[in-house]
Amino acid sequence: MSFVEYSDFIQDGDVAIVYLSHDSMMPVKVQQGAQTQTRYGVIRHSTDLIGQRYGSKVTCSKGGWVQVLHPTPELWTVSLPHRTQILYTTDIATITMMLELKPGSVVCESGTGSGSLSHAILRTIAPTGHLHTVEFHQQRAEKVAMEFKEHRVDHLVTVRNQDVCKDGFGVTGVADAVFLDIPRPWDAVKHAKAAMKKQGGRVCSFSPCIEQVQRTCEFLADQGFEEINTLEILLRVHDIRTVSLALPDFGPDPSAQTPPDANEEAPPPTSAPNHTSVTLKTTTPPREIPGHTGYLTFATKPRT
Amino acid sequence: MSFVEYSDFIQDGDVAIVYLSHDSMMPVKVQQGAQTQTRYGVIRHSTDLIGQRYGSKVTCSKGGWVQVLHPTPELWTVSLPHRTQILYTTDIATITMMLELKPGSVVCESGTGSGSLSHAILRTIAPTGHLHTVEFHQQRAEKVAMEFKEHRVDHLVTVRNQDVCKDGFGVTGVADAVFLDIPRPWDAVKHAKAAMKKQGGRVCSFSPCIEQVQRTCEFLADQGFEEINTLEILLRVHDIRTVSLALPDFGPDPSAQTPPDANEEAPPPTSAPNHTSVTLKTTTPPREIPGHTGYLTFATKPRT
Amino acid sequence: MADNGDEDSQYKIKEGDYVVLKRGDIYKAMQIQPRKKVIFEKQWFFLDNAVDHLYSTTFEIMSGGTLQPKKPKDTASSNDAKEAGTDNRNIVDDGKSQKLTRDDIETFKEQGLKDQEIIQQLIENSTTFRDKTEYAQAKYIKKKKKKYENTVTILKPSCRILAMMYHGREPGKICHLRYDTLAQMLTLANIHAGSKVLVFDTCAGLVLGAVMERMGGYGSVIQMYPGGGPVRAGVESFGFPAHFHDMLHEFPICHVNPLLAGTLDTTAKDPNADEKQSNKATEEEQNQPKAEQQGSPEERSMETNAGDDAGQEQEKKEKEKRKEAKAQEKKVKLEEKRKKLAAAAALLESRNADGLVIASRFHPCPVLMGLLKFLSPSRPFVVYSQYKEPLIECYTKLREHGGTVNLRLTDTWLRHYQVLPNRTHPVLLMSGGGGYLLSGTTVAMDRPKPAGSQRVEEPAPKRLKLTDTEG
Amino acid sequence: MADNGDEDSQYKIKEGDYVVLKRGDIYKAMQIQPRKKVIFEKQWFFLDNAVDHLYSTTFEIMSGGTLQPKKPKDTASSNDAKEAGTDNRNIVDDGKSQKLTRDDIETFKEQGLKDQEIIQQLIENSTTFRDKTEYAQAKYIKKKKKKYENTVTILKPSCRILAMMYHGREPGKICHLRYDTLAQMLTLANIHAGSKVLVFDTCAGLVLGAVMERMGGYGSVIQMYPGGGPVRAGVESFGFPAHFHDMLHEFPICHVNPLLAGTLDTTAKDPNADEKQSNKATEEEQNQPKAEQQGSPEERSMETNAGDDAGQEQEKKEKEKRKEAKAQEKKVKLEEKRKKLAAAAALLESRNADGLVIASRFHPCPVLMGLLKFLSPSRPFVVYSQYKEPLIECYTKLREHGGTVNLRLTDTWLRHYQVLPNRTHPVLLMSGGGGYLLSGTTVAMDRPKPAGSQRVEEPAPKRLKLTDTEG
Repeated sequence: MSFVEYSDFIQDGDVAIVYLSHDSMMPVKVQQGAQTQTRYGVIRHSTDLIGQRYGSKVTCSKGGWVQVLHPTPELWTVSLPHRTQILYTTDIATITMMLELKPGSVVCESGTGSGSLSHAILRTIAPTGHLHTVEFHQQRAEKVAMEFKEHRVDHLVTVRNQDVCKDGFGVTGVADAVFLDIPRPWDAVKHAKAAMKKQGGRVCSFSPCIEQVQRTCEFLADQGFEEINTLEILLRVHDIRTVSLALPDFGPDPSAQTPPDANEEAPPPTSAPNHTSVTLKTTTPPREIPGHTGYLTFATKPRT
Repeated sequence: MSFVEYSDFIQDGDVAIVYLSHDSMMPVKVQQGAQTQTRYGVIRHSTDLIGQRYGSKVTCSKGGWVQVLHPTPELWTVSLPHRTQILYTTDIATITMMLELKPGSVVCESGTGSGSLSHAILRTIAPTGHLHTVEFHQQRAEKVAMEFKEHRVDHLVTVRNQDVCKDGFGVTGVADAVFLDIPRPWDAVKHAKAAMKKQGGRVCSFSPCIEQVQRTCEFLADQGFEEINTLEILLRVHDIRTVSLALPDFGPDPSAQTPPDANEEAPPPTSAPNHTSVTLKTTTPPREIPGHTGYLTFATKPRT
Repeated sequence: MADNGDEDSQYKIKEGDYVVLKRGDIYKAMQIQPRKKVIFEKQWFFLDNAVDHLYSTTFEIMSGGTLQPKKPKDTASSNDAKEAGTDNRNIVDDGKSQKLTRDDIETFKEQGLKDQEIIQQLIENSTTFRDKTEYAQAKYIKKKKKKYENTVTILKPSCRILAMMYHGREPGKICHLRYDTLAQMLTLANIHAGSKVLVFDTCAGLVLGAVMERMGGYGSVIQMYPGGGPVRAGVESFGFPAHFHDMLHEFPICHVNPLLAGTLDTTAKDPNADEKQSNKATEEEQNQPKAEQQGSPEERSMETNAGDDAGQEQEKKEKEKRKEAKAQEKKVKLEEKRKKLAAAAALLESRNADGLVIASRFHPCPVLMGLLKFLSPSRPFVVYSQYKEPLIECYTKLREHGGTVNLRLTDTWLRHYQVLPNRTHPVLLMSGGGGYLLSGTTVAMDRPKPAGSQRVEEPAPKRLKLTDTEG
Repeated sequence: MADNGDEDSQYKIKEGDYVVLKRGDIYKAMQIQPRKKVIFEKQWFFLDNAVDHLYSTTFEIMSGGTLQPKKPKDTASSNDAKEAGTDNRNIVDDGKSQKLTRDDIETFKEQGLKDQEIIQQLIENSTTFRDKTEYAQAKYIKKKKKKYENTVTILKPSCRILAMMYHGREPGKICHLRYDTLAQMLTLANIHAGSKVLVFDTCAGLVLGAVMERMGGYGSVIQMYPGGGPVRAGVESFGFPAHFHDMLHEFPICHVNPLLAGTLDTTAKDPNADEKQSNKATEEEQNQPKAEQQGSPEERSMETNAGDDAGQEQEKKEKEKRKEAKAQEKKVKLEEKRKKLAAAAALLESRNADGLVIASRFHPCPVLMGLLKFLSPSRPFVVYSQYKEPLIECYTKLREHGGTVNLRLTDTWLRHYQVLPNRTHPVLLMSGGGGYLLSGTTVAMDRPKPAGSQRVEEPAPKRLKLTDTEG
């Protein structure tokens, strides 16, 4: 197991994702002799996990069962222990494409936060790229560095615990792409430019408030960035439902029921088909959905 | 005919809406002896319109036909001669409800513009309400006043040609609701407050840019307005389509086709049902849709 | 309202009034009844003290559940977040950031501390508050406020407020009809004073009430209702003046076909038919929750009182008496009902209604096709459905059938904004969907032709290309 | 790219390169070919002069269609609108506001005035420009710019650029797959270097190219293609280095069932089967547009040259010769094709692919059910459809069939913003829809049971309540 390479079987030391339902997954560090408690009962790592195939069904002690999945950045994003607001897959996917990330890309990121985006970047730039990620908060920087190790991607990433607005990314002229998710991104625009290759590259800033966007765009333009483009993307989930709709009863319809030669009284029970209903497949949106995560501002650094 | 009262038959002097298709309608002033040119041919008012029922099909000179509809504020909005950017029905509907307009309401509006919203307001506040509408641009004020007359709603409206930011609405303490669609709405907030009843009321400002919204909200709060709430509403049209999807051909499927005792060669023509397709009803969005009209900011004026 | 009347009586809360309680974004409709215990947002209180105060007054809930008008607040509360850290990188998540315990807070409450004061205490005792971003601070305050606030504002009901209330509290009761979708319906159907409008509403009567508000007592509204009796709870909450109810008619849809066929007897000359009908009516009444039984507030509060007074003992004696009285009452009511039916039938028979509004849990297609017949040509109609598919079916059926133009299947996307200095952004949660609308305009049908030939004539060749886009 | 290499050769435009032309939001993919006339945005020119310049250079189109690198512009052009009126109330719409005539402008152009200069002329000669709101000014400039600009930027292709290009120019060719939806697909399918991915793509090969870019030449991609041959135009436009094509395999889906049944013969021992196959292959080639025939740029440009040189006269003589050569060539090609088929079959047979991506004009349900069999357990898949309904069917089928979890039917809402001082607002037009995705993860199926018994076991009772929400 690694976050950048699939394995078929679960091994001691792996991180596996226990799938309970689409909105309930938990990451588990697989350890010989360890146990994990779920709402369906206990999972014994030695017998239930190690040596099993990823994707297997595991029957828990209470008789319920779960699936054990190979970790991916996306499963990690929905199951990771939150230490900050995190970026979710919809924004991450957009960022990845719009920053033109691919194997070999060198990327700078700040802040690292809970590492939700970092994992997705690492997946995309492996095996030959590198991520330089800067996190101001020491505890978080240490925690995420440990996770990179556990997820076997530490060879692809350098974590720096410093203030990006003051100290920059710690590298110069190497990055193909820079990502900013900090309260005052404009203060890091110069550092972003310095970190990037002289031949150019792409930058993205994520900010919840429009004032941050306005200021960042100004600074980007001042620093000679081009193709500055702000966008917003929202995910819509469609829950699939079978619904039943009642049919109205308009009462006996003489025009429909009596052929011209049938003059006797029509039998009342059949004439009014009392409130039957029809069934159909449809989708409904969740009652409430995320209405905003943040604005994504992209720009191109030209050759300098 | 009037924009606030239905009639059954078309009369001389009416304004009727000629319906060509859902995205092509034209308002016509019905006049004894007049003619109107459409892409389906000429309509002769005396014979084709006057005395006909609203909703009738009229055959034009070229043999094509159109429907002649009774005017409503909504049909007017999609067919009126543009003199400015206008408000469309989706925003208008929201404004009407959120301003709590109803028969008897007294409303102030600026700018009048092309009168798209004005007609919807008049429809809702008739027969006992009144609209005070202020338009800076003299030509436009005159034009719209004439239209109100032609549409037989002039008894419900007073048009003023003045600068609302300098001169206000020309009335004090009478309005239940105020609507602002001007470049610097914050300059009119005091006037809006002055125009409103001391017991309170509702105000709405429509602005395309967020900076206008920010400034207006500040001024509204400073002037003691409450429940300040900004929202955005977008219409999505679903075009109904019948589409055909091809079925893939995975080649002869031995498991599906050969019962255990059928050992002869399976006849090839039937085994691969060459690319048939299925048909289904669905909806598609238009390729491009309005992504923004403006932000609507609502607030309540408390008792003062 | 056109007058600039200064007398405030219409702005004062009166006993028997239908009002709406409000705290933050939470609304609840209510009638002002003496000594009636009200539960709102997990707090109980009495509304008696609110009487004679002005609408839109905010009250504090005092001990014993009495209300006391709140002093006008000094400044906007949106500036609660002060001294915000620029980001939250210094916060250590050790679970110890709040020094106050649950018990401390309970003690504050017992000491009678006001909500604002408790929140202030919480802020002052939070070691991390000042390090949080404004963003996080605002969230924190909101959460705490919700927990410890104890004020309530009493509002005069309106379509806007009730539509938002239903959507927020009980969307299931109104088929998830969002307030802005309701707004579209009223506009698309050109609802206005003086017209004759058909309404088919199983959304608690909210749509019916909204239509009535927009008609201001002028014109007529015919509520077409399915078996089980007309639903009116939502209409009551509007607290309309009595004369509004004069324009309201009702007609059971099970009589639609007989009416159209000319076989509906509303003269009560056939005792059998009448009996059957009356039985049905009684059943319906019995099947309904109390709140939906009566039209006017006066009647209802009387009944409630009667029920409260009745003891448990004298029952048997008076049972006989009441039975007789009831039979008589029933007779009167039936006659009333018959008259009402006859009146509604007369309105429908001319088949010249000016608008049709449908919002129900029924399949909209048969409902629409059944009721469209009652409209004049060149009149708008609008159908709501929580789901898109049934409206596709309506569209297809209408295109086949002819007699309508300007068909559009739409929904709306609605998002609210937080507008604060340097913290402006869309609200983080939004409604997932407000339901779908099919709207259109009736036109004169071609002269009745032998069945089958009609469809052929419908789209003229040169317009064929528009068939699908037309909508 | 991990190296900080300073040599610019990889950033230079070379003959034979696949490039993208850009002006404003308009993109067009192109190959650099000598003396080839290119038409872009109604202007024609030659790309020869661009060779050896750096990618991302903006060129001016000079008379005679030659390109000349543009001087770096002094400042951002977003400040064009100066001295804006606060609103447009003073504007009189008399149709006379522009003093320049069409002829004037043509004269300017003949005089060789640059686009910017012409626009400046237009602005200066507009009596109303200064009275317009900034809003209206921006619109005016944009309109004029579009009309008179004559620059073009040459970009190195990338998934981002090509996806935006196809969506803007030819959405029909890619089933209206919007670029952000493609971005979701690549992420949801966990596309990365070193994995084995199945792609079913009738979107001009754009999706296939996007997958290949993300795999960076590591691992294998098997293009499953329907009758008619694999579509590759989109892949070519990426201009991948030659070794990328080593990881690309193709397999006709009409061989899927035989492969699964173990009846597919890839050893060519059956001459009949081989013949049939080869005929099919030839047909396919002939049915394809030229651009889609060949994999590598070198081959292709050679062919093009050959075609150009051939005269009209010597044809007959050489016909025979060529026929023979062709027959030989055909044989070689067939053998190649057979080998490729065998290689792809071998990759598929192990049924352990790491990902599946479907985006096509076919009904996604049978495609998905047919190809899902080739995945290992615990691997992601994603299906695109322009319409929602077919994906509902997929979902239902998958739930019946078992073997997948984490199913989600989604789409995305995308809006761009104009961010300018005091003029910030969402862009006035947005895409109506980007299509729908169904994504999920495979899991191990329960051991094969006698047909029919399988379904019963699927959802354990305690999880039944999740059945519908699960997704």
